[in-house]
Amino acid sequence: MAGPIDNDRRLAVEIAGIHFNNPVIGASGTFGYGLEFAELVDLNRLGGFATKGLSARPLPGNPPPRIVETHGGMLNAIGLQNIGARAFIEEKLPLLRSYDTRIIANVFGYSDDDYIEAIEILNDGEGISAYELNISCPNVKEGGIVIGNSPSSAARLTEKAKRASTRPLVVKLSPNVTDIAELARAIVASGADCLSLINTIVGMSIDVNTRRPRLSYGTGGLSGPAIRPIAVRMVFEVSQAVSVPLIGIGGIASTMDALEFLIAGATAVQIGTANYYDPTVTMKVAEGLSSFCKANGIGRISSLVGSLRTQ
Amino acid sequence: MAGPIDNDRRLAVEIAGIHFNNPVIGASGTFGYGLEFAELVDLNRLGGFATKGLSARPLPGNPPPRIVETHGGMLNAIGLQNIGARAFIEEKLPLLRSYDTRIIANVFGYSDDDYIEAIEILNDGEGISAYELNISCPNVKEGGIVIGNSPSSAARLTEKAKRASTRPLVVKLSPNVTDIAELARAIVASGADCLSLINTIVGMSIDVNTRRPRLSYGTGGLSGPAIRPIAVRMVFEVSQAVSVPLIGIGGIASTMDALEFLIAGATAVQIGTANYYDPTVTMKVAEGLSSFCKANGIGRISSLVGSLRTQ
Amino acid sequence: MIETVATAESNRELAEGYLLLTVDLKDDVLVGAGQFAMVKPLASFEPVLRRALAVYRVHGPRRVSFLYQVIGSGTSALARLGRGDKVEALLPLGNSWTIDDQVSRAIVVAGGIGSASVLMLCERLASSRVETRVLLGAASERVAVGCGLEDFRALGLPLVLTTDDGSLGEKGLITAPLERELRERGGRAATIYACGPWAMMKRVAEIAEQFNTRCMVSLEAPMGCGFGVCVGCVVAMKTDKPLGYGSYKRVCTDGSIFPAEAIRWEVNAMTH
Amino acid sequence: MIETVATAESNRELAEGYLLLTVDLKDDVLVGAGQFAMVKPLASFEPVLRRALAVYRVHGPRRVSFLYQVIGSGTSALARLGRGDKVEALLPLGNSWTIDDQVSRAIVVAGGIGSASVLMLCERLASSRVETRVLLGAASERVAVGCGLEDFRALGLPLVLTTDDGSLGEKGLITAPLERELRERGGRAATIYACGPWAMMKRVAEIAEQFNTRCMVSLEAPMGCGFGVCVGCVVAMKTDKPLGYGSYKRVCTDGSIFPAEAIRWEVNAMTH
Ligand SMILES: Cc1cc2nc3c(=O)[nH]c(=O)nc-3n(C[C@H](O)[C@H](O)[C@H](O)COP(=O)(O)OP(=O)(O)OC[C@H]3O[C@@H](n4cnc5c(N)ncnc54)[C@H](O)[C@@H]3O)c2cc1C
Ligand SMILES: Cc1cc2nc3c(=O)[nH]c(=O)nc-3n(C[C@H](O)[C@H](O)[C@H](O)COP(=O)(O)OP(=O)(O)OC[C@H]3O[C@@H](n4cnc5c(N)ncnc54)[C@H](O)[C@@H]3O)c2cc1C
Ligand SMILES: Cc1cc2nc3c(=O)[nH]c(=O)nc-3n(C[C@H](O)[C@H](O)[C@H](O)COP(=O)(O)O)c2cc1C
Ligand SMILES: Cc1cc2nc3c(=O)[nH]c(=O)nc-3n(C[C@H](O)[C@H](O)[C@H](O)COP(=O)(O)O)c2cc1C
Ligand code: FES
Ligand code: FES
Repeated sequence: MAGPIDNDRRLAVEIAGIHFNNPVIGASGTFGYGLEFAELVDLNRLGGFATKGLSARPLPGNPPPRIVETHGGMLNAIGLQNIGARAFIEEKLPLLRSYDTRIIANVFGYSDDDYIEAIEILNDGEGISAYELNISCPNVKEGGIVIGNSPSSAARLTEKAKRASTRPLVVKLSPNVTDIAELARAIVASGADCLSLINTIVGMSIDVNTRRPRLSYGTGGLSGPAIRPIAVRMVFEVSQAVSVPLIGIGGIASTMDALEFLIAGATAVQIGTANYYDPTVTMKVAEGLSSFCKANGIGRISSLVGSLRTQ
Repeated sequence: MAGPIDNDRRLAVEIAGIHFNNPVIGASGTFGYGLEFAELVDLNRLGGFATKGLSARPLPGNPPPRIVETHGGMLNAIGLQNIGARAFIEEKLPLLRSYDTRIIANVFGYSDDDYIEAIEILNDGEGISAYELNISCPNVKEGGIVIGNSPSSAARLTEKAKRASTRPLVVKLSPNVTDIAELARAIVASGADCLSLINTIVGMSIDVNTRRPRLSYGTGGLSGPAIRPIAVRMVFEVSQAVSVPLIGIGGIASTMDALEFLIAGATAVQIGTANYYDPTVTMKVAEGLSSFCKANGIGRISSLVGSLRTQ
Repeated sequence: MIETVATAESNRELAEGYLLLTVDLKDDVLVGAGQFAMVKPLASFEPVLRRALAVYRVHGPRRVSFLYQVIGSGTSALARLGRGDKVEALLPLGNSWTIDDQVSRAIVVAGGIGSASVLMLCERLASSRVETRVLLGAASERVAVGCGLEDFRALGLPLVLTTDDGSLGEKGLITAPLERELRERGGRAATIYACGPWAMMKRVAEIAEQFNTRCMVSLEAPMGCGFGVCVGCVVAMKTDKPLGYGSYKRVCTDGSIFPAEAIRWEVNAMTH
Repeated sequence: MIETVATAESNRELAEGYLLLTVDLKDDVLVGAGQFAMVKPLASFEPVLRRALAVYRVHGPRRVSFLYQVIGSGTSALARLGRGDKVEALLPLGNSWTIDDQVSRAIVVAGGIGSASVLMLCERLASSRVETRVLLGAASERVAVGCGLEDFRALGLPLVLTTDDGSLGEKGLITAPLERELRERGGRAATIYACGPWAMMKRVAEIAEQFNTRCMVSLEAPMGCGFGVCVGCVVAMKTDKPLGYGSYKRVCTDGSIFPAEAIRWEVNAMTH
């Protein structure tokens, strides 16, 4: 598990004034509250992680079945079961502060007010580096994607959230749109400091024998390697449309996958589903990036960001 | 290769007055001009097939590389290389007429006029059962998705095409939209007799070593098992929004996959990418559907269409 | 819990469609009876997710075996493993069967491959002073053999067998002898340990309630991660405030073993 | 062209990373020198596409072998095949090497695993009255062995070898001896048959043009189907009306063998 990366300065990146040891971040909903991984990975070796979506009040989530596997990925409709912003501050943050890793609080609400309320609670939490506004969760009847698929409502909420927030604001984009560049522009114009993308793509799987959806919620969000090419394309499109830093997400499972996103225009990456089937993947990728820099004489990984050659 | 399906009346379906021996259709761009498969599958055992996109004049297509494999699928940016509507009528149709299978001419153009011109040429072609308007190809700078991602321009072209066409009109939907149900409604309101969905999803793959896109065109269309859950969801959404028959497409590689689409609301299915890595898959699925009906005492496969149980 | 790359020592077919996979681990593990692992052949791309398998037996700090039924792509991939092949594994996971002082008389009920998670429990009961009876139900004699029949016989505990087709033991469901036993000898003093398909667990829970018998069940749910982070493997719990937070618990970390009376059985946790 | 499920008869490693797969087919096939097959282990889900492999040798109407280098997931999956395992195969595909009356002196040039598509051509030349010289280039002696060195030696044809590291034969690229041969003996009367990576084919084409030597090349391109329907495997052709219809031809069906002078070499057909 030892590796040079503790002090591999080449991997350091900065987003909205926040320093990350490296560009590898655990994705929301796949990294729990971070502590679940302490036994498996050295959190100090990661750039950081995004918490499970936190709401003002705890949420029970959707009835089972909540997940179903598909070719190259999985569908989920967890429905944002979470302990709530307050419990996160009281039960998790104190333990997390001992690590040298950036904590991004992923925020969710059913309405604009819910989001703001959650942010105001989290503002008291010491040790949170930034907020990630989850306006792209496809598994809820209100909030999430309902807000995030419309540039106008997304912009409206972003503006309110930015005002309420004492910390840099990352807004997480829904891929379920016709023009993600337009959506990105509207959100950046309303004050987002950074954009993360993509969240899951709405999908459905049917049990032919019962003729019912395999998920109790009906539809679910598709994640995993299957969606990577779509995510890379969207990161590139958005990088051409806005100038704030981007966090690339979608099917990343290896060092090469992560590099694709950096070259496409992402300053950092989040790894999601791969954590489930390869729990130490974040650390492996961080070490892999370090080796890649060494092998290719790259002084700063950030020099790769947006380096895609198009003719 | 013998099977009961020649005379398995249970599998017969009708779309816009056209009789199909069974609901299994080869998808455009993956079934050539049909004849390429004559050596491998008995075309009389299929419901039919859709030709490679035909334009008024032959098209050279995009420079290589045109395809790249991804997890669970592939990206393509062929750029609609095709022999042209006239050559299809003169060189292919005469040979195809000897088969008892439905021929769907997939039509493409860079502009409304191009589409209409192609349709007018094809109107002379004897043996074509219907047209499939490809307003969802992502690999061209004009036409295709440029028209198909906008309900208004899609509706405008559908109306013109319907007027010009002497045959039933199938319109093929782009999945690269926020609200596919809205798009479907607009197109049906303008006279489409049937909708087929989905076409490919825009994606990108980057060669980390050269820092260039793996496709010369830059982006490409994602197809294969990876996109199936997205396609099933969209077919279900559209089935709830319009009343014309639907043809389900996206990652179908087995009998069970095909059944998912029927249950979701498709009257027939098209099989695409799977033809590449399993050239006899269409025939296998047709036979599989026959066995399924037998095993489950289903008198008419059409009774399964839209039979999804949601609570 | 350790993340390790194990090496297949053997992967033997006990009966058609049922294999016993024994692996050597790189590090020591301490596995409790009823705990499980998430496993997958090394560097295999499809399916992407690991599979949950109960630890069937522990042969030493670094050698364990799994007994599994071939169902679909994941278990088929495992079935192709040969001696020396590598397996990614995360273990041990979930809670364990507990034999506390309250347990004076134990009834172990396993349906089909559910047997895999109770063999170690039976071993511990056999070496305890607890009066134990083991009830194994299977579709047929072949399946019973595949589910480790010989290993259970070797324990020397009183064994009751049922098969759906009557090819071995009594014809019918395993819940029949369970009910008979409780009716004849009363349920209060007994403790039921059960593992099997959802429908069977539900029925066992009903019977336990009817006879006021303490009952622990090991449940199955589709698992994304196996260690508590995806929250995909939940079962519905009986709570005072229905649909409030806490209505759902994770099978992988809050279970897989639960007191039967805590579960809302009308909500099936399985996809199929 | 037949679609069949073949059975692996053997899958032997000739050198690290280079294997010889011999399969038995269910039906007869007639394979021409230079033709290829699209293959994939039966019921394997990832990668999804089949892989293009030249038919290295024909041992009878129903037994052929493939010589392949392990590159990524697809060839790795093939490398795991054992005796008796099933392989999905579509063959024979593409055109064949032609030895017409114009050919009096043949120079066969192969780079690396490109050797796989010329062994049968060499066999036919050896049994003809055509004066033949075989030029094999490889990275090292190990690679040369992996690319079938012994099989080529066994043909008894004059053999020139080069390796990048000089571990076998002359140090350097195979194009050096080719150029020398044409300079010394003149190119007009000769015919070059070449197969290897794009860069090498491009260089061979330049040399052939320089010495007015007839030259046929077997090309590689990423393939979706292998039988002409995806139009994904194209190479750019020299045409009077650039970018008109016909500017691109399919390697799988219009090739894989093309006259070198017909190709627009500045347009690389390979993804990597
Ligand atoms: C805690 C626990 C312990 C288990 N112990 C054993 C054991 O010791 N021996 C054994 O044979 N089986 C055991 N199972 C069941 C085993 O995990 C499934 O049979 C296996 O996941 C099937 O995968 P597949 O790809 O072969 O089947 P598929 O049907 O192709 O799987 C499709 C998807 O459904 C999931 N799935 C299918 N069946 C089950 C199931 N019964 N439980 C959970 N997920 C399922 C798979 O993980 C996969 O994601 C256990 C399950 C759990 C939850
Ligand atoms: C007509 C033809 C004949 C061939 N004959 C042989 C042979 O006899 N022996 C042999 O070892 N190789 C041969 N090749 C090359 C072989 O097809 C590739 O090495 C193989 O596809 C690599 O797959 P992979 O998954 O191992 O590698 P990866 O790099 O993981 O493959 C990624 C993708 O790129 C494609 N790809 C990668 N390299 C090539 C290549 N060189 N040519 C075409 N597609 C490629 C793969 O098909 C896959 O879709 C031939 C190629 C062609 C076109
Ligand atoms: C089970 C599951 C739960 C998730 N929960 C959240 C969440 O609470 N908030 C959020 O913003 N994204 C959530 N996501 C989305 C991921 O953070 C990520 O954007 C998506 O899965 C794509 O990345 P991947 O392919 O690497 O998983 C979740 C994803 C999964 C699979
Ligand atoms: C190489 C390739 C070429 C295609 N060409 C066309 C085309 O000409 N016209 C069209 O409407 N769709 C075209 N398609 C889209 C398919 O018809 C189908 O909609 C899509 O691939 C999804 O189905 P699948 O996952 O089964 O392949 C093409 C797809 C591929 C992979
Ligand atoms: S399987 Fe992921 S939380 Fe239980
Ligand atoms: S590989 Fe499909 S056309 Fe050549």
